[in-house]
Amino acid sequence: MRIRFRLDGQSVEVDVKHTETLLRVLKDRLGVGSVHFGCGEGSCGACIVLIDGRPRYSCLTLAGYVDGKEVSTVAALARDGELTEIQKAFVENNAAQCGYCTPGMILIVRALLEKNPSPSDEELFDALAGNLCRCTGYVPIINAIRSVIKR
Amino acid sequence: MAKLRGRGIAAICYPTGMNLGGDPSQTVIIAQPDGTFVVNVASVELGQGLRTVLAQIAAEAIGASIEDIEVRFGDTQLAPHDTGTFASRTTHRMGNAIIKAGQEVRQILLDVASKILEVSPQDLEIRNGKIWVRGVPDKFISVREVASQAQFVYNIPVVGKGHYVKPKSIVDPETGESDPHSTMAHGCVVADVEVDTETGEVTVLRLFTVYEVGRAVNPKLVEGQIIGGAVMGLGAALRETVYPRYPQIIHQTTSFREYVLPTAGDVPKIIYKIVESPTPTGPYGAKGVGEMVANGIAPAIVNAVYDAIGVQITELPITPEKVLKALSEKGKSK
Amino acid sequence: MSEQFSIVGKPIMNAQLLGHVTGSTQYVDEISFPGMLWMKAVRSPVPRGKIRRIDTSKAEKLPGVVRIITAKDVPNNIHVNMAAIGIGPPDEPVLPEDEVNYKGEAICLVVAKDEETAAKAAEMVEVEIEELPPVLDMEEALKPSAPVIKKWGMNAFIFGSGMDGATRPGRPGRPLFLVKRGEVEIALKQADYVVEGSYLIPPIEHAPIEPHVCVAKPEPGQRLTIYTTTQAPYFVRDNVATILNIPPSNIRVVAPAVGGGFGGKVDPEFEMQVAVAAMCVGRPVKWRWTREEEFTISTTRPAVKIEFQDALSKDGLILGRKARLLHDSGAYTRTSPYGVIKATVNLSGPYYIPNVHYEGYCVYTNRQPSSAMRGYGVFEFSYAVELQMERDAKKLGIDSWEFRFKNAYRNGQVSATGKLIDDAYLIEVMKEAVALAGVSLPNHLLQMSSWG
Amino acid sequence: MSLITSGYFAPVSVREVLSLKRRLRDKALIVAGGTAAVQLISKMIVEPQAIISLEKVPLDYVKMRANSVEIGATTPLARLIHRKDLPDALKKAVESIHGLALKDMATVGGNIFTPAPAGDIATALLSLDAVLILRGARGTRSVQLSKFYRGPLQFNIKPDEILTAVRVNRPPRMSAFLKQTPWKYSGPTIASVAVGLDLDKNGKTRRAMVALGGLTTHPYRAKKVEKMITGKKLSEQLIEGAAQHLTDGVEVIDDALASSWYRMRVAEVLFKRILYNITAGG
Repeated sequence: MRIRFRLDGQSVEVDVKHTETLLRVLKDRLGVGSVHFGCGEGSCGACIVLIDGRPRYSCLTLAGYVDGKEVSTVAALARDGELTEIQKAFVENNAAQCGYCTPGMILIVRALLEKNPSPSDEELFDALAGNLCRCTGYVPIINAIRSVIKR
Repeated sequence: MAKLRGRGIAAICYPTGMNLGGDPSQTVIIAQPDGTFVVNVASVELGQGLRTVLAQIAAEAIGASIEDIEVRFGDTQLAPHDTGTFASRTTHRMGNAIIKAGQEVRQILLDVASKILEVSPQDLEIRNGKIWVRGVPDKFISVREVASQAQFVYNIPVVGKGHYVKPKSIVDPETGESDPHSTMAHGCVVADVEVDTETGEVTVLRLFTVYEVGRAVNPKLVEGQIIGGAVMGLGAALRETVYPRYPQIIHQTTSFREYVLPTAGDVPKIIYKIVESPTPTGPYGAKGVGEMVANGIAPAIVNAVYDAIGVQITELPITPEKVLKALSEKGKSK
Repeated sequence: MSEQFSIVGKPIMNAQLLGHVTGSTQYVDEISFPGMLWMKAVRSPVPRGKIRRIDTSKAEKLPGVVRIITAKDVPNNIHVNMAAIGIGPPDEPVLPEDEVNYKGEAICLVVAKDEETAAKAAEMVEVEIEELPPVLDMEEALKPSAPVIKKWGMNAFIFGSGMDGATRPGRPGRPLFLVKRGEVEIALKQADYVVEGSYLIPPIEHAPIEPHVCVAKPEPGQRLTIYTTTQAPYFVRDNVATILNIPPSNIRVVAPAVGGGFGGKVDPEFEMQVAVAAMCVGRPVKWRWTREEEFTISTTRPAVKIEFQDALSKDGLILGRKARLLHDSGAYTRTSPYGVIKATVNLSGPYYIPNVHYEGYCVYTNRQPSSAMRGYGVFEFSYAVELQMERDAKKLGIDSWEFRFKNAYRNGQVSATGKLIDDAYLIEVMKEAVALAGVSLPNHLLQMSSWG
Repeated sequence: MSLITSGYFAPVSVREVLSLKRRLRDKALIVAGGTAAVQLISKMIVEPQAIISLEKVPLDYVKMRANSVEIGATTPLARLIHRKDLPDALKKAVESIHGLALKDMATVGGNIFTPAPAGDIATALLSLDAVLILRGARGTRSVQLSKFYRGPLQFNIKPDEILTAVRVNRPPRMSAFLKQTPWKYSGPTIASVAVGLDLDKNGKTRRAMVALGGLTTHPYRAKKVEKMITGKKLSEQLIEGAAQHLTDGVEVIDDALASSWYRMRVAEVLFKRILYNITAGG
């Protein structure tokens, strides 16, 4: 089947199988570099994208689902080379090491803050519970997010 | 419901580099036409920040500005032999190799600058991307300019090579007599825990950690290792194993739903301090830090649970189940 | 602290961060080539058995399947990962010939046009295996009654014969690594207390968020480029060259940014299979491990059991220590002899113990091979030593800090392996920890130093 | 009507779903949020010829009435956060499931079908004596959730029916939910307990629903325990005694997360904590 959607603001048309996941289509067919395979079962969050602004595990989303929708990745956040506040905060707080989880982390934070600009710790931890990081110990990530919340 | 609190400590040492040595690292630093430098290493950037740390060491050794250093890594075609990125060896072994290569480059730059400035190389100083006649710091020529002119004007290649190996120590098979490591780093962890005696759950309240790293080449990256290592240690202490019924293979874990890692909200307060005791064997005194930081956490937590409940659990991880069983054994023996 | 330096000691920003936050850092999984094929393994369902039959005919007929690779396709099948540092003998097949030795061991490889087809075909390969009783428990494995899974006739590595990469060749060797200093039996006899302890660390998974991914691309003239998630490109190069029987310089290994390693990407544990497949089909081949393969196939931290017998004096000194360390290597050697030596030479921890007798055993069992993980050998001995220290202190009725301060090694002392200790700094570090955690210690401890 | 029997279908009404179901029968896999269903596909457990995605079916709603709550089957859990008007057990169960993306994707209806360690919502709904609204070709029927589970992955639903909503009629005056996970914010349910209670004016239990999750493939009601505490005052002796029978006649899961022994122990603790909290007036 042929699906049409917008990927980071640009129109995309691609033939997909009805059982194919969005992750496979983005990664193996469209060459989207910032969406990562980590577990394939919605545990790690490395594959998270925003679909019409809401976060979804692309490994648990069938490609057919995005037909007619808008898919955003971390690659489109920075405008004209200017990083967003969250991206800047991640850099300033050394909130990434290997970087494999970072795009998913940044998108989940963006989705959270869009809905709830000043989340409590409880809400923050709740939101982040589906994103694993094995390098940083999370503290720098939390610090980065808090620095954005304060502003 | 009873909650018991306890405190535990662990003191540790960490041998830097491959055990017994014999693990070479080699590098080549090459000036580019614009006078910037490429440092070629076969080491791998795993997220620990090697690109940054090795660039700092190269900049320091050459006297170049950090912005003018690019570390290219992870390619056997571009870089000479390196044993690998493990055993906390890269900062130490490759760092030493880079210092040697950087010093070669530095000497070339001083020689060329002496031609440009018409003074003896001994009268020159080089630091932070600038070369000047000793005592006249406001009259300088940039390292980039010198490195570039060396190639375009003076017909001199600006290439530095460096190699480092701790010669392999041969072990006496009867006594184990040997020289296993280049240097020891040290650490100490204090863990405060709370144990729920009904469910057996252990909550780590605080981790105080102190690490002696020789020299913190980049304190920000050392901090990153300390916190990341602490959380990896936390997981190992409380939850992680792929064989929950070891040595049986039944229930071997197959996913993050069975092998459950802590998430952002599951991390205790981590208070840390970095201490320096430079080693003469290390680059600018540095020892290896990446692995040590994961090692003291589990024993400190287990000792804290011992303090809280009065029973020492000896098998990792100390799951709530093991804590409950330990408590009930204790109850029986009373 | 570091004023004499211009850039060393400064908290410079991690140069990788800009790539990470914009999603532009390139990992192996981003690498692909026109005409690239995908690979999946057919894996053993049992921990130990004899392979009776492999029937690939049905799988080969599935449209999209290009080739199925078996042991006979590997030019030099039996290897040992750490040959570069002198460890031997070769004991691990790239693909098993007649027996499997752990659950999940790759029996053959399916190369197909895409990942899904390869996976489907792998399920269609029929493998008949005669199951044999597995060896799983280290203590059992060392008993004479245990089934033997190693060609040299016992389930332990032979140290001291030169094949451990640590000793000179020519001796007969023995199935344990030995560290001996002083007279431990006398110390145990003269001790006021003898305290025993036994500690176990089960296998732990590195679990970097990036799984193993490798692309091997044949180049003209028997050359090969391998893009892979490795921590040691030259290990990969040497091992692939060995099993393909081609010069190492024909192989280029590229490790772009790697998504976490923690030791789990030190062993060339899957590049050899991808390389063989790519050479066989003459096209680029990609293998991406599933998270399940990460847990069940990739190396783990070894299970390690450490037993101590400490000889203590009533004034709080450790007079001697007898120790026995068992290291679960899994089915194959990999880096284990190295890990055993690293742990065994350090069983005193950061303490001074004049009389020691340490034995380290590298034991083989029918589970996935273990290997390095963050603090290989050191994580394990640190755990056991620090639990034993606590047990000793409790027995003596001495404060935990005091016991550690008293026994901490000092500069000028000699280690268990006869090395002069010249960079001791534990006491100073413990003082810092005491201050940080707000502990008040008696003056006689605070006055101690690593130089006295 | 189309005769195509393979592909990705995103019907826009329940009627359309039913007609697709009739046509495709077992060739089709129904996908709501995708968190469970898509894994079945990518792990090659099922290989459906067709997907019926419920993404466009208007079953994403919460209807509060005087004495009932109805929640559409495809309502994502995120919709239920911060709703103060939901019964406590349900509210707490929703709060106990962490992860922003997961809560945006996972649906109330999907949770009913998903085996342990998922199923916290179902556990809470059991303690509220919820009913399921099933629609089929021959009309609508309702089934008590407690009678919906017939065995592991076997449900009281006909091939031509779909679950359209869950409804709680007459929610109990008091309800509570507690669960244990490997980490505070992370990991699947090791054991969960939900209790719904109505007390009479003398403090005696008039109606009791005790549900346990994570112990078996699907959550269940501990009928014996309910009987023991109904019509009586919740004394310490009664609570302690009843807690011994939570897993009577049940084979409790023993897996990588926990042994069956531990699951039973912790279920007991959670049950007692809930009841002691209620008797303490909490």
